[in-house]
Amino acid sequence: MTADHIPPAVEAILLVAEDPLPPELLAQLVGASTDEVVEVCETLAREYEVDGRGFILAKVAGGYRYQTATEQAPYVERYVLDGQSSRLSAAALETLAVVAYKQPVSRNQIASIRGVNVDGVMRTLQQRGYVDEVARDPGPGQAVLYGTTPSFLERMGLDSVSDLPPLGEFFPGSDVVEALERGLRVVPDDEVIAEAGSDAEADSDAEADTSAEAETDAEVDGS
Amino acid sequence: MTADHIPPAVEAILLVAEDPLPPELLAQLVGASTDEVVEVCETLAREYEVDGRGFILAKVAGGYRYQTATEQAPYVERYVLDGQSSRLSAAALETLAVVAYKQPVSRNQIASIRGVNVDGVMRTLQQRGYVDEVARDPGPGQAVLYGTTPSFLERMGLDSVSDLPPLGEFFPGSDVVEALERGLRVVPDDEVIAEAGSDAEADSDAEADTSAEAETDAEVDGS
Amino acid sequence: MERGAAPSRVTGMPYEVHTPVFDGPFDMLLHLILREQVDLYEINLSEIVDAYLAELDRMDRLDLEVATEFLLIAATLVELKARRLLPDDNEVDLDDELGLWEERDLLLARLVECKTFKDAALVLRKLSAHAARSYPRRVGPVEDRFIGLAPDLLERTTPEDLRAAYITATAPKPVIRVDISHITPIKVTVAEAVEELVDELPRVGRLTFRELTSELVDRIEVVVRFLAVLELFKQGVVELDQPGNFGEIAIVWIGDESVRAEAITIDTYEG
Repeated sequence: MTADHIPPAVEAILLVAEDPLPPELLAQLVGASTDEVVEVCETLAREYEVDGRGFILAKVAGGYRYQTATEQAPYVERYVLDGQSSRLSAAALETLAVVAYKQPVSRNQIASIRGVNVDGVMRTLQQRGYVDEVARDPGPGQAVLYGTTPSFLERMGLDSVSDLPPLGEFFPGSDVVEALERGLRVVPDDEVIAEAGSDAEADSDAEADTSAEAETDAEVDGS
Repeated sequence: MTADHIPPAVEAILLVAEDPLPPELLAQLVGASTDEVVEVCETLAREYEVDGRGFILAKVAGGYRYQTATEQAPYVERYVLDGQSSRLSAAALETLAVVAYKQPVSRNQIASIRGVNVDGVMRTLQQRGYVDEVARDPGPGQAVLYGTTPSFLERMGLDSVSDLPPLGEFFPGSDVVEALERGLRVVPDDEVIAEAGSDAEADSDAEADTSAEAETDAEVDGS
Repeated sequence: MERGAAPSRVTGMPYEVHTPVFDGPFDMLLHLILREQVDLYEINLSEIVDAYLAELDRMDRLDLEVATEFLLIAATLVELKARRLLPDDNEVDLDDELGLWEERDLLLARLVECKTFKDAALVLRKLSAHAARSYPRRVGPVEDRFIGLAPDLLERTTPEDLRAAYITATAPKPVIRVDISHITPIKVTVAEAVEELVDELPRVGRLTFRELTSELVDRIEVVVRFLAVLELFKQGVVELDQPGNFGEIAIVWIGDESVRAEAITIDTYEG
């Protein structure tokens, strides 16, 4: 049974907190067990939701904090001038995805997965506090290994990295793998060539086709 | 009769506000009359009290703001003393920075730079002994001018204000420029997104925080 | 501005008006194979090999391991392509053949892995877009009785933080974008401008840049026209004449009638 004094004490502390507060710290401050605090926070979060409050109690980066309800974003944005953090580019997001799923991971490993040099992106991500050095590779070279930070979790609205959907979900379907396989075929099979031929014909009324073909020809000639 | 959307909108805005918000401003933000907003705030305050919340909606200095309930003071003190929160809020730090670099400067000048009312934050900074009144504007109105204190310099490990890092070499980061540009753009969003593709690689500490971005995000989300 | 974006002039397929920005060679290869459904035979390899070399160039310090790997990928691609183009000949060394298959499978596996993370990144984008709509309270204690309590609030603040905060505070605040694209569609791509020019210039023969842009309201449109003109100049179908600095630029068509817009190769202009 939870003591009555705990919920309002938790509410008051969370109101003045600037970062997500881990339940362990809250428990210590209000003199309760971590389990009790977790229960209290969950009950409070539910109450706010049922009451249709404009704020929510969110669990982010391993702690609880007050946030505005997403539906109120239009109103909040009228007031907040600079609450938004700047957009993450596709390159940054892909790099973050690799770090998040593969951590701890070295820069070289990331580069080789992405097929592109990642020094610049990693520097920016580190400056923004989304990734950080977490360890050293024990092997030769002692490469720096990177992982994601609590700021990353906050940015993604996640409680922990394990809340990310499993990577397996993103494994490309057989159609994609097949297309790639076909794209990298070593031996030209007649079928592929025949197909390509008819495609080109079918497309020829589509705009801007001719030049492309001309260039392909030139290129074939040249090689 | 008050529209249903107003209470949660008011709650959300008040949650992120650093300073007490006058009902007139709230009314403007949520699209209601001042009377309606006052009524909503009073109803909310009553609800929190009846529910025995750890926070209250207080009327302070002509505006509304969330505060902790007096009975919870011992817990809040424990948290504050704990040192976990011993950091200036982003808003306070920005205000302090403006005072430091622009001194002597009036409260109105600071407010117009920051785009928000700074009374509450200035009071905090003054109470902490980081800024103080240093002069009076000789012009009409004789506004109070503020500057940083010797104790501020000491804490920052600076001999004098002239030892602050120079701003001279500052050019807006490419993400700032880009955000501005995006604010003016009329191109289809695919392109905006593709373009944003590399901004994370451009180094910039200044996060370009914009509501325009929030819009783009929403669009990305929706697509 | 756009570092590392591979040139997106891509042959073997109709050029696209909305050219995607590629984040490196894998990205480009994936795009080509998946979205265009082409095979290596049709891909202009020099683009991709160039992109790899550009990546090597970008490396702050030459990282041997990564560099070697990039070269290996490029070499595998060249080898694969060469094999596709040359008539099958019986003198192929079986070991070489097996090696190539192996390299190819490796490359395939890596493309699949790359694609996996690309899709995972989309989820991150969604998550962060959603999270961005919920603003955290970061106000701290506001009551007078708590303000004095906390230990030194500047303890963890450096002069550099202060400078950064000043810059943030004084940075121009972007205005909320009003999307009016549905009212006044503005052509902003260089490719479209080239198309218009190729359509119009042969008829007119000679035109000043001022005349060309006189109806344009948007500065970006003027810039786009200018880039299009430069493009045509590079292709040798127009001559430019400017009597002096800031003088009127005259554009003279010197191409023949058979020149078609699609044949003009457009480099990508970013930003």
